[in-house]
Amino acid sequence: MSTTKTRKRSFMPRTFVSRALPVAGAALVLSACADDKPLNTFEPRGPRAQSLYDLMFDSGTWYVMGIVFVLVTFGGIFVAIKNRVDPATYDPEDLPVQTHGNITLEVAWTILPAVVLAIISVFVVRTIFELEEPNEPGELDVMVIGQQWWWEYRYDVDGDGFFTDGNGDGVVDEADQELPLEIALDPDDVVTATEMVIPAGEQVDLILTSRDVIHSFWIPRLNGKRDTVPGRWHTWSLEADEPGKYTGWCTEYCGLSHARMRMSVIALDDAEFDAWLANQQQQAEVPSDPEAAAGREIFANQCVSCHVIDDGEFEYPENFAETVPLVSHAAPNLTHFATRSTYAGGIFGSYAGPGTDPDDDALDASVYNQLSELSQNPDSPDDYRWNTAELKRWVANAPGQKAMASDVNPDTGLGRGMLPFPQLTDEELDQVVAYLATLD
Amino acid sequence: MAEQTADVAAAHGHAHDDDHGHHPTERHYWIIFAILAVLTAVEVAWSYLGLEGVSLWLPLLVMMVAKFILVAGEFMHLRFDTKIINGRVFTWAFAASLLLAVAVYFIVFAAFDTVFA
Amino acid sequence: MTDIADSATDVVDDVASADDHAPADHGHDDHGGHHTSLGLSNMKLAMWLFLGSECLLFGALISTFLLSKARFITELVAGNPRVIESIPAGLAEEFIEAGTVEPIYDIPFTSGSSFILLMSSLTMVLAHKAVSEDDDLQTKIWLGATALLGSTFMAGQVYEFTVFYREGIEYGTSLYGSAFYTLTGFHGAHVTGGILMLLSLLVLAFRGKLKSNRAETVELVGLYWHFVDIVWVLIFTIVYLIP
Amino acid sequence: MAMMEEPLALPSGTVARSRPLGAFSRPRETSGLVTWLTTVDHKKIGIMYGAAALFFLIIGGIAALMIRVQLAVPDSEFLSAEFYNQVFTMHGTVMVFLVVMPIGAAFANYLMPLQVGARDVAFPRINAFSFWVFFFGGLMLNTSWFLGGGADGGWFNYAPNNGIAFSPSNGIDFWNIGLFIAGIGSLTGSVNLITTVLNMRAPGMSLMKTPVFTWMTLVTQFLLLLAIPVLTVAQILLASDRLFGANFFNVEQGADPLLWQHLFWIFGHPEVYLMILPAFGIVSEIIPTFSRKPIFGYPFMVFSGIAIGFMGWGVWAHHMFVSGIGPLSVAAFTVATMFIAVPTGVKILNWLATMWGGKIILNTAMLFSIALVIQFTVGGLSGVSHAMAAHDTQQTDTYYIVAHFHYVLFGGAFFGFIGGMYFWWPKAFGYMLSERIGKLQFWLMVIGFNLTFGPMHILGLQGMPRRMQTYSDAHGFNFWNMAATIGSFILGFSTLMILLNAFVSYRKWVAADRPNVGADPWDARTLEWSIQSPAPDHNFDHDPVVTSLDDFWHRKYQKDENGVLRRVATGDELAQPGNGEGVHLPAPSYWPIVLAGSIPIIGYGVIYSLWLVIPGAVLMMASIYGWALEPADDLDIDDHHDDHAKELETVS
Repeated sequence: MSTTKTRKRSFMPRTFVSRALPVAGAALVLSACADDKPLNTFEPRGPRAQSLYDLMFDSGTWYVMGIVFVLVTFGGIFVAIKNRVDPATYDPEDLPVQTHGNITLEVAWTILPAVVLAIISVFVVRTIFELEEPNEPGELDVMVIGQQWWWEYRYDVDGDGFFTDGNGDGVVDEADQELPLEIALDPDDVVTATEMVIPAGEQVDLILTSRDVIHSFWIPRLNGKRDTVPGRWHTWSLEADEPGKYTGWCTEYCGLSHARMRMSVIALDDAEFDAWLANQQQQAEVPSDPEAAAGREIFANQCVSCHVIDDGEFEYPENFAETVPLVSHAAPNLTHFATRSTYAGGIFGSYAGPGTDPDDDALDASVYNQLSELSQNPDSPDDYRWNTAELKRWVANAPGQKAMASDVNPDTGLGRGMLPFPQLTDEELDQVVAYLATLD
Repeated sequence: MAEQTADVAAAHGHAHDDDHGHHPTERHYWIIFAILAVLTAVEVAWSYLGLEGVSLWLPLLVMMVAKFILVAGEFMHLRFDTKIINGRVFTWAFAASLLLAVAVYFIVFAAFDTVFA
Repeated sequence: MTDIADSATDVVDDVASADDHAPADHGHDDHGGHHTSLGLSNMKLAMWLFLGSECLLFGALISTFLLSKARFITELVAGNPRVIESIPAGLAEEFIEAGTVEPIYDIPFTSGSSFILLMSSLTMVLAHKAVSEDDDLQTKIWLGATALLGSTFMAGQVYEFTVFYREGIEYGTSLYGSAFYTLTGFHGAHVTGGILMLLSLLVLAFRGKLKSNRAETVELVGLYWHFVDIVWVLIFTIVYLIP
Repeated sequence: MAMMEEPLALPSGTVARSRPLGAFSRPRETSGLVTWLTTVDHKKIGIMYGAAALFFLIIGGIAALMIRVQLAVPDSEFLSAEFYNQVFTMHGTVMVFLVVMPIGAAFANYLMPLQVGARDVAFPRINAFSFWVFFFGGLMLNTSWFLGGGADGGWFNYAPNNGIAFSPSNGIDFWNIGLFIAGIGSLTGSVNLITTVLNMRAPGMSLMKTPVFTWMTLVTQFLLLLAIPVLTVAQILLASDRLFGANFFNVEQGADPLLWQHLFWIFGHPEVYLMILPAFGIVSEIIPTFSRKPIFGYPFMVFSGIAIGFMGWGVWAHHMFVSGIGPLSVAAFTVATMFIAVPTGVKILNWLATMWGGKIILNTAMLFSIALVIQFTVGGLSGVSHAMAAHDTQQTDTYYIVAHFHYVLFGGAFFGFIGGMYFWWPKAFGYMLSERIGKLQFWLMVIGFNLTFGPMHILGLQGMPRRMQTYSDAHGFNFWNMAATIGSFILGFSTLMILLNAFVSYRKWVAADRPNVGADPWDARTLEWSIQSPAPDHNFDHDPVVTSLDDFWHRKYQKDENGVLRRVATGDELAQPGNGEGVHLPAPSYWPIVLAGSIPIIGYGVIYSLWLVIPGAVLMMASIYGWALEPADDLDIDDHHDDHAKELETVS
């Protein structure tokens, strides 16, 4: 009856299926475990990421998934091959047993998965609530503010919870969420961008929000992601077991340069972190070197309508008045620019040298605080140097280096990226970059 | 085959009556309307009593639902919806959607913490 | 936007009510009447399905309104300067004090227009009854009355909008304004669509074309009309009466 | 049964006299373009849905290949960030709304009325309108390519990134209005098809005797009916914000951007199921046919489909596990989402059980169906890992998600659709597709598909976020991205082989001067095989009378005195001859396409100039009245069916 025109038995490459699948499976496991992937989710380096990793194993989910996959795949292929008939010679009256169903069996395979899933969901729900547990009093809180297309971090160093607990009741609650983003911080607090420096071995709580659109903060090896939503304040946390660099990426699509909104967390040991923090709390110094001083003049003329450098001397536009000394506004705060290893939303390295690729995690955390010194030391064995040429290109024409919508929105006063500065001469660019190099 | 056909015809022959024919009288409609009018008046009066919280909105919601059911049941004839084998089709089609809408949007409110906050 | 939604409604309604030559819909058989699997009219079934769909539509609009209102008031009470700037100076204090937006509603006026719309449901059902009894005069009277009451309601809406507008509640100035006008405007668009259908029926009636064989068309328009009325029952209570 | 015994007014092939209508008389053409533009025949409309979907598939497919070329190597500059964002947004939008959904609609339109033994859908003109309004909405959406660039907000267009401040071009307006218009078509279509399933089944065909595909169509259309309005509201809010200065997503006015996410995903999750369920229905027809067994556990198949449709409404927030909706909501939605795996698992096991102990004919349609079962399982399993909210914080918005939904929508739904095309092609077009090309296509597609999307699981777990215009060498994503790109070209080519096969097979068929294939080339089970191929215009010469599930098959095979199943007749012997004498069919009409055409005019007006709304609205109102007043064309029909015509005379 069948008019199927196949003469030969259909080609069923058992070899392909039976070989390729295990190979693919092995490749998946191997490559997921490979350690040259800085964003690898299978390589937890902190307790939160570890608990997410463990969840899938402890609850048995990966195993259940694996078993079901193998059963359905090979079961399906096996049944298809075993029961196949040759359509050319098949007699339509040669019918198999006409089974209409089997209630017991069907009820069983309705209930069994339900039970398995119920067990799994116990593990999941437990982990969900575990992830929400706040850190101990006295540990660090950092506010993370997403903005097209870079991250700002505000450290509540004095622990008064200024931006987290406006009404001082010791709890982050809805009333605190009404605080405007532009509020100035306490003098002891620190604001920085792109790279978040944290103490290793300590749970750092994050308060996430956004100035414009929804972003998502994700450091895969430390924790999962959470969205930063404008008008909402979300909590999340990070903890790194060991000092090191942990890269991340904005993972909620946020417009034009979403692919270039990257960030990293630098975990330092306690002493290094304290040193870093103490340095960040200082004001920037007004440079004495003539080239850098000239650069500062240019900066004062061209850059302060967006960038903040807190050296106690700059005069800012009026709408900045309430936010100076510390907070960044339309653009990153550059007070300690030269202490950061990356800029421009974490896509360029401020320094060249071992492990300074912004997307790589190879940077040795122990040199992090010395990057500026090492770069200025011609005898530095590690050969770190200030990335002058790239920085000049960036200052001269940022939109040429990174897609941006640089026009300033007249309503919000926010640009969505840095303007090009074609009016700056090569010499002036050198001066600006020399000035930036002094901001350590 | 003929036998089968007959069976099927019998099976199919159910519920040929549409809902025409047992519509209520004109007077009935006026009575329903009077009830609706009274309910509306009570609603408005209730909102002027200066009550707050549950004692304000619960009775108002109850009266709202009562009006809803009266209009749908009497004016839209759901009360006279033809009953066929598995139930009243129009009522189900409408009530299911309505309940779905209520449930879904209630969950949205819950997710926004505006109900339970 | 409302034009399109309105037209979508029209399409579904007008078109459904006229499209009676689906092949299975001709009752040319021994028994007469419609013969379908469920023994129900296709068009009535379709109309009820459409109304079910509308439940989700208005549910979303009402939810949006309530959420927007809640957020708007929270921001007001919290003293968010941007939100306060967005409403007229005189009203802002009033809002903050009351913690609500209720003061701008004119409840007696809206109660009146709600009553009018409710009444139009009565006249609608009487029109249907009249047409199924081939009572031409009453058909015309009740259809006309329904259209008239609907139009009166719409006139009231327009009046209310202008009052609000003059008080400074504009579409674009605040979250509350956007939500309020969108919800009530959408309902108004549905009413307008219904009025157009009623007028079309009225034309048919005056041309002597609205006999009992078309009672179902009238009933379909009636179902739509009652549904729009029901939505107003919800809006009146939820939006106006419960602050 | 009387429902099929229609007024026997028109000898088939003869065209009725049409009454002059002022604007249009009913079209009289019997061939050529106009018959397609004005048809109200559900089969032609189904084919047009399919053709339109393939047209949009090419657009979406080119976008897909552009994405893959861009990502083949790190730091690629093939596409600019701006254009890349448009390309991936439009790829997702076009594939979801203009390819997968309409292919589902194509099968539903073509097959469902045949499967329930109806002569057409309940409202044929509305059916035509649904198609045209979908098609024009889709075209309008795609005109954005030439009018300032496509939408660039991602296919779910999260607020406030979809606002005018962050996406100043008109791309998102086109996305918004175009999909709004297409949504009108989905909505009217769903009302129409639900009415058809519920109310126009053949005599004796109770709901529990309807084929699984028809059941899945019913569930799908209910999902559409109730989900589309939620999207519509979201689109209205967005359009109000973008075009009329409203504040629904204006954070500065206290708005909460999560409102968009809730509304979108309340629609979006049922949407996911309404894309996959038609394919489930298709393989539920193919697998029993080529296993030579009835479907295993028919009631479970039906109820699990209903359960999937129902549960699809309670899980939307699993798209928002990282949106910050609070641990309680997350936990609740986790548990709800987990249990959706139960009914889907039942389906998969029941398909396997159907094959178990069968006599399996491994032709192309069957191969695609088996591939669906396996590949959908992979997608379902990764879905379970997403449902685990805590772990999902590592997976969401990475390529692991991309892999997941392509395994569901391409490896699942689309494989099912291609299988369905091989299965029903002879019914629709009267000739067989080549099995040789078909099997080649199958294997190329399986290889291409798994090579494209399999590596994305790995990439995602390695931390590659989705919607990335580029990545860096240091991320270590190079190898698998290149593999996926190579796979995507194999996949792209193999997908187009369905067209190649249609063309080559047709040429060969014609060259060999073969007659139309018989009514029942596969020895199949459901009513559509009891009529000639291609299906005649009037479908059934007389009402099929149904006594059981798979009634047609039971008429072919009956037990002999020993209780052994014997074939008592072949399908071709039982098939209706298709002469259709005296069957009255609804006449074609210009109004559906005219009415549908008026709506995009309003759409452009809303975007560019409200003045343009006026001619659009006038045309629309005119079409509505023209439609309502259009006479039934057959003057021989007595009584009230004619009064449209009379009424028209008086009115005009």
